[in-house]
Amino acid sequence: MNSVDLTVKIGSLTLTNPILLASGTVGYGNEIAEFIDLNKIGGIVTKSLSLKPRKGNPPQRIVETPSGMLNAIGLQNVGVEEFLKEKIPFLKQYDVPLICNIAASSIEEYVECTRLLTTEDFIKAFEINVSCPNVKEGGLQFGNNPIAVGIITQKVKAVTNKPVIVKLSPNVSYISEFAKVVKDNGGDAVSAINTLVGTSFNINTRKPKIHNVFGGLSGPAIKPIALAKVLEIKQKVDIPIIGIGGIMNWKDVVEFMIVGASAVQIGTLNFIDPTASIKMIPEVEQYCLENNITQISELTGSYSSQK
Amino acid sequence: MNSVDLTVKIGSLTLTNPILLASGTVGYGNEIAEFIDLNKIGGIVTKSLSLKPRKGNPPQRIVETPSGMLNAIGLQNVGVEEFLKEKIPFLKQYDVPLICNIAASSIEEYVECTRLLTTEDFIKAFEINVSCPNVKEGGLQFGNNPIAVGIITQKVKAVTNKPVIVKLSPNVSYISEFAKVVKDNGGDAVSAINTLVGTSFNINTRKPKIHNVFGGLSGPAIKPIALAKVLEIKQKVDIPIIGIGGIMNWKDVVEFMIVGASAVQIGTLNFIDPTASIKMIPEVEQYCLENNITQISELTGSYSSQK
Amino acid sequence: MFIYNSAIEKIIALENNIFLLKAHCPEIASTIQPGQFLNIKVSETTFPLLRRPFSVCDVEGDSIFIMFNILGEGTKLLQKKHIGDTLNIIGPLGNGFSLGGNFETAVIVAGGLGSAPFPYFIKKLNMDKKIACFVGGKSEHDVIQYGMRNVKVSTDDGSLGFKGNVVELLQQELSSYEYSKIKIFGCGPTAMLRSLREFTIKNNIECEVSTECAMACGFGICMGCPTESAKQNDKYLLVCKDGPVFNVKDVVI
Amino acid sequence: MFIYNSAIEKIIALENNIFLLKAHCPEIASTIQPGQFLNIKVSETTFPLLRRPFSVCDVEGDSIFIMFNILGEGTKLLQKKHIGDTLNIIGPLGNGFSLGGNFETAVIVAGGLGSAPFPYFIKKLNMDKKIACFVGGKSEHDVIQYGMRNVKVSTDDGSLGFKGNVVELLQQELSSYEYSKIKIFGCGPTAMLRSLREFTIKNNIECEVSTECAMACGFGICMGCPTESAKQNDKYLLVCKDGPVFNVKDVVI
Ligand SMILES: Cc1cc2nc3c(=O)[nH]c(=O)nc-3n(C[C@H](O)[C@H](O)[C@H](O)COP(=O)(O)OP(=O)(O)OC[C@H]3O[C@@H](n4cnc5c(N)ncnc54)[C@H](O)[C@@H]3O)c2cc1C
Ligand SMILES: Cc1cc2nc3c(=O)[nH]c(=O)nc-3n(C[C@H](O)[C@H](O)[C@H](O)COP(=O)(O)OP(=O)(O)OC[C@H]3O[C@@H](n4cnc5c(N)ncnc54)[C@H](O)[C@@H]3O)c2cc1C
Ligand SMILES: Cc1cc2nc3c(=O)[nH]c(=O)nc-3n(C[C@H](O)[C@H](O)[C@H](O)COP(=O)(O)O)c2cc1C
Ligand SMILES: Cc1cc2nc3c(=O)[nH]c(=O)nc-3n(C[C@H](O)[C@H](O)[C@H](O)COP(=O)(O)O)c2cc1C
Ligand code: FES
Ligand code: FES
Repeated sequence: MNSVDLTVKIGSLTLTNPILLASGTVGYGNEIAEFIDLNKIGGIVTKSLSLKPRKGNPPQRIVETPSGMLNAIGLQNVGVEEFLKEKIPFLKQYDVPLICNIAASSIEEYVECTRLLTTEDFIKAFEINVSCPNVKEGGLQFGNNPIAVGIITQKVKAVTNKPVIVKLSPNVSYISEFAKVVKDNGGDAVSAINTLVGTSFNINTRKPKIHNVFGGLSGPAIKPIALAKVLEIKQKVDIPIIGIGGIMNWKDVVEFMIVGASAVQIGTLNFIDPTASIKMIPEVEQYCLENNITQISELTGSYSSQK
Repeated sequence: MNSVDLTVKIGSLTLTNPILLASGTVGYGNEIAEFIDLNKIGGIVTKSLSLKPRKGNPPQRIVETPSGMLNAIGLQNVGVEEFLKEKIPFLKQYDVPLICNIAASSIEEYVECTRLLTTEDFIKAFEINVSCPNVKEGGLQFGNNPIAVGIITQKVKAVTNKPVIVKLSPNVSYISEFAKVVKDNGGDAVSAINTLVGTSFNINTRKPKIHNVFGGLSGPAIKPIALAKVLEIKQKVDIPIIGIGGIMNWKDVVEFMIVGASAVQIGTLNFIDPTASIKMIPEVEQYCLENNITQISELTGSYSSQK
Repeated sequence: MFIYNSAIEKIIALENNIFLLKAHCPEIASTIQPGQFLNIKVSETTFPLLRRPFSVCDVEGDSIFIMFNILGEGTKLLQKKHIGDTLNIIGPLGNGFSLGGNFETAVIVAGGLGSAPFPYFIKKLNMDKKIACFVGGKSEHDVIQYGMRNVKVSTDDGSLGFKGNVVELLQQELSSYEYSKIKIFGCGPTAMLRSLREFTIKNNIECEVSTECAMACGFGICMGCPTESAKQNDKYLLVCKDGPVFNVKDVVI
Repeated sequence: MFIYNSAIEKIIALENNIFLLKAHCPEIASTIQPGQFLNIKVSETTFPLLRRPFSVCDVEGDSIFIMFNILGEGTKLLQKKHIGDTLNIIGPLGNGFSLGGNFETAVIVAGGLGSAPFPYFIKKLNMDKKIACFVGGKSEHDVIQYGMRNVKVSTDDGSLGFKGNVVELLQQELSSYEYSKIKIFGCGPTAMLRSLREFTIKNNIECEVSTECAMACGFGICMGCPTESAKQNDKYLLVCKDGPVFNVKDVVI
């Protein structure tokens, strides 16, 4: 029987397979490790880290919607220092690429976080979250401002040799404009997409169901939008894309790769079936076998324009 | 027993109740009239009309997604002339406010359509569709360009005394910016939202499932996003809003009104249950009774900011 | 057109993972014509969101039958239903097959699930007509003869009957008929309908086909189901309203 | 923690629209503790998308029981299941009630569906403990005494037992106990837990409560279920991992 080479490259980062666990949907790996063998997954992206610990938003933080969910966690995290001291040792037991996701409220904080984290060899790349819809500081929303995204990319790149992936917001007119800015400023890849801004109200109390009023929509409901954003980037900018949004099974993984993703991240699905990510790997491999794909990257952007 | 006054006003347009049928989801009224009494509905918005008939996109035009659907009809319509000659006579049998939705590929065409239609007394208002994601002419996408939206609003207003409602695209960074432009240029109201850009691919053929590649996402999947867009407009711009997106029942109608809608439109639901729109009217009335609301407009924007 | 909740009376498993579902819907049962279809909501939730179209397969008193196989989520849910569960059904929809006309023999050509509309068609066909059925499938397991009469079978792999596709079988067998005295009624995969169209137009044989297409509403309000017209180049026909049964000469397949 | 498809063995309708569901899950049954919970996928589709958390109500051999009422879409689907249908279940989750300790009497305080975790708690409580149950509801129909022992009842409308809320009843009845020899175990609506907390802290009575909160994952990865800590002001506790059972002194309710 033939075999398929599942390894993918995102800049200088090599992953044994294209299936990663998305930021904010696996904490720091401890709990999900009770369900799956972390050695087998393509990579883990940490919950967004900030320089200092963050308490996050008061409850209620989540609400279910048709085939989706809204969250406004508010970037609750232990901060860079405790992460390095308390959280990384657990992850070091595994042979799995660790990508640190960083969220910050100033350009300086992005740089400082990266500088502190890059010295840790176990961290293989950074994902810069410029797109969290649930935290706004001083009215700034970096993710909607191409100039800010450019500066952040450039300054973060300047303090690390590791690949820098910028996680883009879908809440913009043209996401490819942002992907272009990332590329032009030396970014190695983009992740698309973060959650879409949404809300939900209780009609009896007339209060928002989520304390933060607005939350981020994720899950299968957003998959068609996420695919369109990945395709838009693929058609306009030559940069590796990590596809994210509503992936529920191996078919969705393949669909994201066909429209342009080099790798994908599994988010909300981890809450519903924490074992699903691992199970997809042989299924994607089987698809490749059946379709005469020997190196999985052949799938990336392999859509047919013929009608 | 008390009764509730369900009439709402959108500029100079008075509707007997806030529940309208959305453009593109009831054709020109003929077929749905077999299921419901059109006299009872708050208003009907026609399929988008253009100056000349349009054939629309080749099949496949629709695809189902989790709790949603993508469409790329491509504005198939009979054109203004045939509409006036062949379609309006049927609608004139009913005592129902008719809103003509206009889609065009140039500013002049918007103006010309309005000029031709405004002489027909039975037409009570115009909804200007600047936001169809499925038709781009010469690369122009009016809905993403505030300047174009301003000019269209102003020029259409100049040729009609009837209320002009501009239907906004959700595929932009800040929808409230567009609502402001509409207001500043004399528009009477905005409709929010049109569909979100999405896509879907067949993983075996690697071809897009929809011939047009990109389609517009509608249905309950998008409701949280639509609510957030309505709330964003309500918080920033003082203009009547017609709420649209994923409404499936009377509770959704109330939710849209709470976040700021003066009226709502029912779209995709007409395909699933063509009788649903009518059934909601007494249910919304019952909610008002139970909540001591005597005039339904009290609901509009009545959300509580208290946490 | 009616819309209502209809109680499931029976779900019968035929061979080869084909199912017959019987539902109680008097208004539809008493008005529906062979070749017309129903648009069915298979769940009460938003998943799947859209209705699923099914041809009427048969009518018995106040009840209708549909025939289906498990293809995706919708039909999977349908098969798992229990007696007494309700389905929300809209129907009758579209235009059915012609039951009368100047022909002596109705020649039925069905590929795979394309057999679905014919049991009822055969039941309702004018008494003076003769019937010949040609039923094809990829292999033995895909040949559905339920409710058919005077059947000849083809399979692509030769596992049953004639080896080849059903239109090839038809061409071979049809030599024994006078072309002007027959009318062909076809339903099946697009490729089959396409070659059926070519063959019948070339030989000037009357032919009606039932076509399929992704649908949202099923009754003409979404414009989601266009099919190219053979007559008017500037306008599409709608499968749900102008079809699903067309004279082959009116459409491009 | 285990995750697997578990077959439904029984769905029992108790009075007042309360249901007991029995499912076969040996691994969970043999390890779960009273007060711990299960996170259950009630459909195989994306609607509803998220799992639904339920306390373990009882354990019998290889099977677990949950108790529920029909609240929304999820519990509606659950009630409609048939014997033999499977549910995907994750469990045991969270921390349960203390079964031992320096108390003589376990005083159970339950409001409405808050009765759910106690049948199993009562079964597993150390043999040397006495039990007193206080069960409240808005009216007669909301009082769930299933699996309870030595019960006193309250209703807000006085339709059954003491007229008033269950914490008022508790305060009245508790005078006959020595506070240092009892421990209170509470589960029910937030308002009830809040007044229970106030009362027990003021009177220095040991008390554990089971809390509820909207959840996505149920096992600590989404950070969706924070609850204010009474000790650390800069950090939330997670209901699913640090709870759902807390010592009242540790949380702000
Ligand atoms: C007029 C008409 C009559 C039909 N009669 C029958 C019948 O009698 N028996 C039968 O088994 N099937 C029939 N079909 C096809 C049937 O509607 C599809 O098999 C069914 O919708 C599949 O649903 P699913 O959820 O199981 O599959 P999925 O693949 O999960 O469906 C996904 C989507 O694709 C659409 N779709 C999938 N296959 C088709 C298809 N072949 N044609 C149109 N849309 C499709 C569905 O409507 C749905 O929106 C008919 C279709 C039409 C248009
Ligand atoms: C640890 C824990 C144990 C529980 N034990 C039981 C039990 O033994 N028996 C029982 O009947 N119920 C129990 N509940 C509550 C139960 O989870 C909800 O009643 C159920 O999720 C309602 O689902 P639904 O789809 O029917 O309602 P919907 O209102 O349609 O649910 C919509 C959403 O709100 C959430 N939700 C609704 N009510 C609650 C609530 N009270 N707490 C948390 N989330 C909620 C749901 O999870 C879902 O995401 C428990 C909850 C928790 C957190
Ligand atoms: C509960 C929750 C928390 C999240 N937290 C973060 C985060 O801290 N940083 C980040 O970049 N993305 C975060 N995300 C976004 C996800 O990483 C992902 O981009 C998004 O959920 C879409 O993917 P999905 O549909 O597969 O969930 C979060 C998502 C969820 C649902
Ligand atoms: C099949 C289909 C066709 C549509 N055609 C139009 C159109 O011609 N003009 C327009 O302004 N909006 C059109 N819309 C958008 C709807 O009017 C509505 O804004 C959108 O579907 C969101 O509402 P819903 O989720 O209730 O469907 C169309 C939507 C659908 C699903
Ligand atoms: S399916 Fe809607 S118009 Fe035909
Ligand atoms: S429910 Fe996910 S962390 Fe508690």
